[in-house]
Amino acid sequence: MVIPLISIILLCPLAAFVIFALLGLAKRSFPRQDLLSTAAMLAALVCSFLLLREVVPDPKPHTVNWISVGDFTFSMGFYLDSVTVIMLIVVTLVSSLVHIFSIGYMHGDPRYPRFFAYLSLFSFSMLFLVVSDNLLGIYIGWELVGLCSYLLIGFWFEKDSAANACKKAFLTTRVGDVGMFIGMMMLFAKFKTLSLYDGTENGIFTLVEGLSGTGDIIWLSIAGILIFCGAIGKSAQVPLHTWLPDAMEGPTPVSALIHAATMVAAGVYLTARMFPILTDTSSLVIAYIGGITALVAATIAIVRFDIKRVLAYSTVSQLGYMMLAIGAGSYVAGLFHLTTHAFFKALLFLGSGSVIHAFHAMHAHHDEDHTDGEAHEHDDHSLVHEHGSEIPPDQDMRNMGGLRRKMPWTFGTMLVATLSISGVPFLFSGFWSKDAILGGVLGHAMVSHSPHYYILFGMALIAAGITAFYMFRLIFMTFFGEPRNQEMHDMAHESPWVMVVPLLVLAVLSIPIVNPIWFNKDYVKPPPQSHIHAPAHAQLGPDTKTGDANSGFAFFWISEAQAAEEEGGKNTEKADDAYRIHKLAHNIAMVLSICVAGLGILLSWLFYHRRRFSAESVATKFSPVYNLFWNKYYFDEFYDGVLVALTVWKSRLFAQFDGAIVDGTVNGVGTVTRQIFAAFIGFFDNRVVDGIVNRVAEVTWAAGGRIRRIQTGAIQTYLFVVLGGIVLIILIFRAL
Amino acid sequence: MLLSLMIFVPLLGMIVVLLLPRESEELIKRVTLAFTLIPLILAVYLYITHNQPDLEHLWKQNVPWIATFNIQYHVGIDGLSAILILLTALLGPICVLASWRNIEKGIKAYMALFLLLETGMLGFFAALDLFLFFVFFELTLLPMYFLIGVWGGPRREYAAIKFFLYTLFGSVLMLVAIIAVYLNSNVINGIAAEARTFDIPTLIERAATEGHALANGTFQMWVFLGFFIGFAVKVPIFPFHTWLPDAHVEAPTAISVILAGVLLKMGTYGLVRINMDMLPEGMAFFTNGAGFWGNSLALLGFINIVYGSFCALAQTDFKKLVAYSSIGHMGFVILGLAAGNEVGVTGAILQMFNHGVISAMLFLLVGVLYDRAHHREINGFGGLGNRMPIYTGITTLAFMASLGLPGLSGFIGEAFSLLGAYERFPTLAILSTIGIVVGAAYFLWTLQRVFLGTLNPKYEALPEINRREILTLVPLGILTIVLGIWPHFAIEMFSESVVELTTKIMGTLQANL
Amino acid sequence: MSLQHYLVISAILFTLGIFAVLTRKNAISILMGIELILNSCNLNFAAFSRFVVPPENVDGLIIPNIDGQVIAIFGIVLAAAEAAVFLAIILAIYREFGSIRPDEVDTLKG
Amino acid sequence: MDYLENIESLAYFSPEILLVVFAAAVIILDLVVKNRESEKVAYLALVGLGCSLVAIIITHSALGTNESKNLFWGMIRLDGFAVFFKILLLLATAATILFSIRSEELDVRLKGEYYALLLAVTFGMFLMASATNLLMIFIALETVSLTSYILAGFLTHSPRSSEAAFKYITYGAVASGTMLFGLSLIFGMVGTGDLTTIGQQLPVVLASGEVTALGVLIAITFILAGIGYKIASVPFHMWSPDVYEGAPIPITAFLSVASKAAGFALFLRFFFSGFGNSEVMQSIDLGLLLAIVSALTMTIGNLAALPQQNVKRLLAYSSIAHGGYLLMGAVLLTNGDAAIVNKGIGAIIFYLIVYFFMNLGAFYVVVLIANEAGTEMIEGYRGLSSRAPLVAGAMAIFLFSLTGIPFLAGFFGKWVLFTAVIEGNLYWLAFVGLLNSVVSLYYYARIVKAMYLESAEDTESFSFSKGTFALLTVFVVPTLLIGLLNIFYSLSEKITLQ
Repeated sequence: MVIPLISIILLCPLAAFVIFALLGLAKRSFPRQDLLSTAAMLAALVCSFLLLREVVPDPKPHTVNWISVGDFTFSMGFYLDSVTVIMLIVVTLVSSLVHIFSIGYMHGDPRYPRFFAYLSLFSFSMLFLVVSDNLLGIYIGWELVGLCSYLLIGFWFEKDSAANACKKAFLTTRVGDVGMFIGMMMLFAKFKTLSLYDGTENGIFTLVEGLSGTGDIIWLSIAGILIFCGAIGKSAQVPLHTWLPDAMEGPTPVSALIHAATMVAAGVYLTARMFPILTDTSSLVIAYIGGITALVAATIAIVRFDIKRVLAYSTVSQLGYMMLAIGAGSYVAGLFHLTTHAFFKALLFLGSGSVIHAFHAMHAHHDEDHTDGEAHEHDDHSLVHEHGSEIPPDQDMRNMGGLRRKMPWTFGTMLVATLSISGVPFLFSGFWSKDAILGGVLGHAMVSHSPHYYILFGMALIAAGITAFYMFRLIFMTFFGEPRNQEMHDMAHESPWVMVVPLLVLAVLSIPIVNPIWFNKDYVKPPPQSHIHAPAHAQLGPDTKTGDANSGFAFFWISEAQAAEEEGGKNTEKADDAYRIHKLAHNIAMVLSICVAGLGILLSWLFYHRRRFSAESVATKFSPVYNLFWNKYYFDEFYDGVLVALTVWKSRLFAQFDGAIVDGTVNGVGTVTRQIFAAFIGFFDNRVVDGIVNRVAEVTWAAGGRIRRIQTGAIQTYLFVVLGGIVLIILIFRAL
Repeated sequence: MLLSLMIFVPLLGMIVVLLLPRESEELIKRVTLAFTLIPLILAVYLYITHNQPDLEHLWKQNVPWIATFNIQYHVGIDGLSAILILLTALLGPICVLASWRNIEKGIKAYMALFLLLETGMLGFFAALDLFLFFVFFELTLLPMYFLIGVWGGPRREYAAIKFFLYTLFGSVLMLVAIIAVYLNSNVINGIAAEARTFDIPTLIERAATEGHALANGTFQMWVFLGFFIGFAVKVPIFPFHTWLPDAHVEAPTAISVILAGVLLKMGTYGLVRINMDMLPEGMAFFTNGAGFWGNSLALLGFINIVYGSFCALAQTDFKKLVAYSSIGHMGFVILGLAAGNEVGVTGAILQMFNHGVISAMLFLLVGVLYDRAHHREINGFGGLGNRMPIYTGITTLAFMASLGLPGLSGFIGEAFSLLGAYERFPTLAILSTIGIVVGAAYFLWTLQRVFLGTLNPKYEALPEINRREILTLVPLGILTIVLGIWPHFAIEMFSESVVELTTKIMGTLQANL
Repeated sequence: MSLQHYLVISAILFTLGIFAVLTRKNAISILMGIELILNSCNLNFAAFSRFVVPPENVDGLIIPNIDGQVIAIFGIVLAAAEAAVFLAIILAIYREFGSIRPDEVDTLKG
Repeated sequence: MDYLENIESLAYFSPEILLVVFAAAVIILDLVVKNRESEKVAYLALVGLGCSLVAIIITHSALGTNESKNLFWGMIRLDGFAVFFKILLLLATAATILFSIRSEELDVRLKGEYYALLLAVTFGMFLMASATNLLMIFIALETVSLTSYILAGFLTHSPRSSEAAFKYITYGAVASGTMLFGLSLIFGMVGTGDLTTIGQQLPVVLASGEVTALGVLIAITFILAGIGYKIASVPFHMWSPDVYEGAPIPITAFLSVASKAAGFALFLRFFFSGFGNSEVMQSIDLGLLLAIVSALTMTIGNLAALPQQNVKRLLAYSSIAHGGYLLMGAVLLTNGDAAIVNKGIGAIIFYLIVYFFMNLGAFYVVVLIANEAGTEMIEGYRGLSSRAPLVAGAMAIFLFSLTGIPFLAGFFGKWVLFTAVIEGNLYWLAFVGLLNSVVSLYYYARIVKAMYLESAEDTESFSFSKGTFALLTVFVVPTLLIGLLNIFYSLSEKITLQ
């Protein structure tokens, strides 16, 4: 049943897109592309649920030979384990809900059918990525989702900001992808395969176990980090995170689906999948990147006013959490957070979409303005991205306020999500997953005695507090208080049911009880870890046990008894130690996280609801810090600056080049206004390569002219040459 | 027989076209189309039957030609040539269709020359006699010179003569190498033992015989260089590449398609057929990874990739951009060939085919736009996405394929070339990935400048791509997708040849180390 | 007189001829130079024939070799023919250019 | 060595005799016919050539294959080599006569003696191709030269033509005088005029010390001046551009093909028979000398052709360059290996066949354009592709063939030459030659460019007679096909010197 089900899951959305594309070629379109795509997605959803029963403990990939040349065979195939199924469900579920939401949200858009076609293509790509059993397949899906992200961010491509954002997104992620590709090359060179699991031949995970030694293997660390580079790009980790906030130029359902729930989480999924090959070093790098991202993005989010950007930075921050979890060995916690985050963040985005939709008339109006304004700057495109564009008024929280009464459903569902992401205990899924991460990191720190992980734990904890702060800031500014922009407020209205229902479903999914899969600790298990893994783990005894300990502790409050029973029953003393340490860590983490979350919410309440403190005055008081946050740590400026600096360097270089080689012909400089290397090389091409050729031609030509001049027309000259020739020949050959 | 038929049917077509009255333009076009369709049908038949050994005799022919020099008319195919013949035959009718409306003067001469060109290309890929190989190689020059020079853009004269001179320069060196091979083809241990020959399979065999003059390492190295420069100009490999952008920019659309789609492949095909297969020792010398010379071939591939990509980034002329991107993409072919292992060579050959398809698409697309707007300045467009959605869709597909988006055919060639190259030249392979990023950059940037943003009011009334144009693009688009999903369709044709070839190359390398 | 004498005279003649051909600014003088060259050759042939080639002994009859002399005769004839053609051409030149200075006849060049 | 006595020789001498007879007949006919019908004179000359051709074939078949006869006590030799060149020269003369009939620049009233002179020059060239005695060589050379001077200056009212004749005769006289001096030195060294004897005796006297290598070098260099002037090799080439430009176009064509071919025939026979001993060659390093001369000739010819605007002059330089290519084959005479020597001779012969068609064809087009457009300059060729598409196409084929673009005859000609040269291990020379053919593309393509890529102000079509196209076809078809047929290769291989 596995293959037919997976085929249906993949083919349904693909078919929806293909139908659109084929009809498009014939200059037609399917009358109800929206329903077609949604139906396809729902079919995939059903099949995903059916797949739940098909999971077997030690699955084999289902492969076919994709390319075979001589001894080499590249196989393509599906691999279905519990993680795959969960990802499938998450993707299809969120995707279905976003489809439904979009029916309302995108209503009236001139390219309405195309939007659904793109969504379908995206869903297909994402699902393909999820089920692939090998790196090449993952990479294919990986790039395809990137393409869809590109198409969807740039869906309103008439806006220059959107056009820039989509390009930026694609390029930035591609930088990471190249790293991933290099990592793949390294693995391939070593293992001669890109399959992860044992099919007809051994996969990478088995082969990697064959590597001897207990410490780090440098090349493997590098390969791991390089593969993680792909995740840095896709999951918008520092330093390649800048594209994600810009990606908010896309329609909001896209943000919910791609840039919150699924595609950006693919990086986490990939890192988790590659867990068995991660060495200590690469784990630490991953953890640090994750930790820094979590903290940096959270601080930036504090000062945003664009509702979507707040959520975007929040997403970046949460993705950082997940990476941190995996880096700290809490594989399951990372994936758990991925799932819960997918639901509540999708909910937040859809909710914000609902708010934006409430200002829809304004939105359309604004669009027109925007178009007019941009027309003048049209020729001004450059590779240097324009960013930090003005906040559209319908997304500006400073225009909102008091929407709670106008949009009760939206408010209610978003509040659930906010509570969840803030880590408000017990009732909300976010608390559990975030706590699992915090506990996992602290536990890892305590077990391995590594100061790094203590630092990381601190960063994660601070980020958790900040998260609670800015999320409640968002809620307070949007839904509470008095309307700040009465005109807009009057126009606002609750969204139609097609949009509200998905919100409700997602709100329900943010309650932990509906996530039962995660509380059966046998269902998701970390992959077996090999010898290459952390010495810290290794001290603890048999590696598999450590993994179990991790997964067991991730859900301490629910499964403690069960876990303790099992662990205690069969584990060695060392594992018991680890178990106890982890248990302790989780307790500490839980307490601390509740405290910081509470603190954050409290501060937020004081600042933005009770207005006990003025955010502005704090901002002026700590203006350097504020500026740092406001300017997003100057990442964009840095990237632009590098380009600009290179441009300057280029001009200087050209000046010299010109003087030296083309002696004073300066007209080249004027034309060479393009980008750094590109222009330099183009120049090189014309002046040096062609130049040499032309010079040869000139010399040849000049030689012709020279010879012509000897041909004076006077016969006695000719005769002189004859005699001279004779004498010369005799003189030269006399000696020989 | 069929193979000869396929090669000479276009020539026959040329004669027929020349006999038609100049005024009946429609008839000329139709006749040309018919004469290019015949090779295509034969090529499809070839594809269907290529793995049926009992039909092999249809696809070879060997008759004596110039007995004095033991030159034979020897044509035949293996997987590698078959796939390129398929490509050539496919692009033939597409180019005729693409020339349907936009060739304004002298359609008769144009079509006649085009048919001659097709004969040259098909013959080149099928030739198994070194002399014949060279004659067909050069046969493409003349029609190309006229096709660019007469029907090209404003600087066509310069472009045409530049193309001509560069290629001729390269082939001169190749000619010396060919003569050297011929003269040494009968010497074993210093004794002239058998008849001299130009027969490529025989030469390959002799070059692998211990003690044969052809098997001498130094000899192979020099001859390799001669052949290499000849082919390098055609590929083109840095620094012999500057004819390419000029030729492309000035050439009419269909000719650009042929140029990028097939003519560049002649260079790389030659590298495989002669430099790798016949001169493994020479190949080993330039790819053994030791010192400068041992890395030189891979280095050239790397330079091509990076250089071509960055140059493309600098362009504001749509067509020039595509032209430079071709240089970059051919770099992957060189890199894959330099790797010499199964993965790398498979990638390189796939890339040859796929680049042929994709660049053909790109040039056709540029042509479509040029026919409407009469300029190619990228910055002069904007917002066409709304005005021409189908065109935009197809262009996006072509761009994505070209920038190596997985799932489309461009990716596999690039990826395999790199995977293969990494095993042998890790640093260069890693550095070459810069090309992937830059490739994405210039294509996306172009996409943005041409299709995204607000519509340039000048082009409010730009008509959408028409059916004939779609018809030229669809087969290529389908190939791009199908081969992206299931490259096996192409690979199965040449995998045996690749295994044979790489076994030889790797064996030689190991023996040398 | 030995062979050397003839050769020296011939060489002097040849050199004088060449000198005249190279330096004289009159076509007629050039023609005379050419005649000198040809005559030096004739002298050479005759002298070599006389001194170098041994006479042939046919049945006791000593027949001196006259090959060189024959060539010299032919040389004289051809020189005369050449002079005739040359003078005819000089006439044509004079008609077209109004001068027989060789350096003024230089419209064809480059 | 057996010689045929004079009377016996006459039978084998019939082709030459027929030429002389018809030359006289032409003069007589010219007195009889009216000016308007002067074409009749040309046809009589053609008939004469035809008769001579028949005679050549008959004498050749009487000779038998691979046989040779020494006529007139060894003055000339009749062998396959001579027969080949005679046929080639005869055909070149026939072509020249046909060109002349159509050429409008030639003065109709004087045509009678013109054709007689053409027959006479052909006679002289026949002698050049077969002379084996120093005396005969000199006579043949002078016969050809004297008649050529007159032909070059045949346009009596054209200053250019007169100037050409003046330069030609001055240069020619000095060159042949110098050569005669060289010949006299050789005669003095061995005491005989017979080439074969010279070939046998020279190493002997050289070995005995009677003669120094320097003496031989001086003699050979002097002789080279005469022969080099005939084949226009550097540094004895300078007359040719001026003469070619000034002479009537058919005569230019004739000089560039026939005169050059005859020169090579003489060159080959002279060096093969007279110096065909490798000791002599090595004592003065003749191989290197010839190789350098060859390289310089083609390089200077090609480079000087680059800036030319006058097509005739351009083709003059190009023909210098082709002389350089041909000399590469001659260099192989100095190779010790007889097989390679024969390859060199075969290559030259093959190249001459090819060159005959492509160069004469090109000159024929020049004649046609000069008639119609009244100019020899490249500008006159603008837009020819639309004004006279067939002629333009033919010209393009000739020019690309001259460049050596594959599948055209010129390529195969070069192929044969370069193969031979490389086989003689002269890689550098082959390389220089090949680079030169790349350079040559540039100026040939300039004409093609003018014809095809540029448009004329005047777009009126030219009209040509059917005969014109027929004659053009005679040159185009071989230019397309020669290389593709084995017959010419085997022919050129069979023709050897003994």
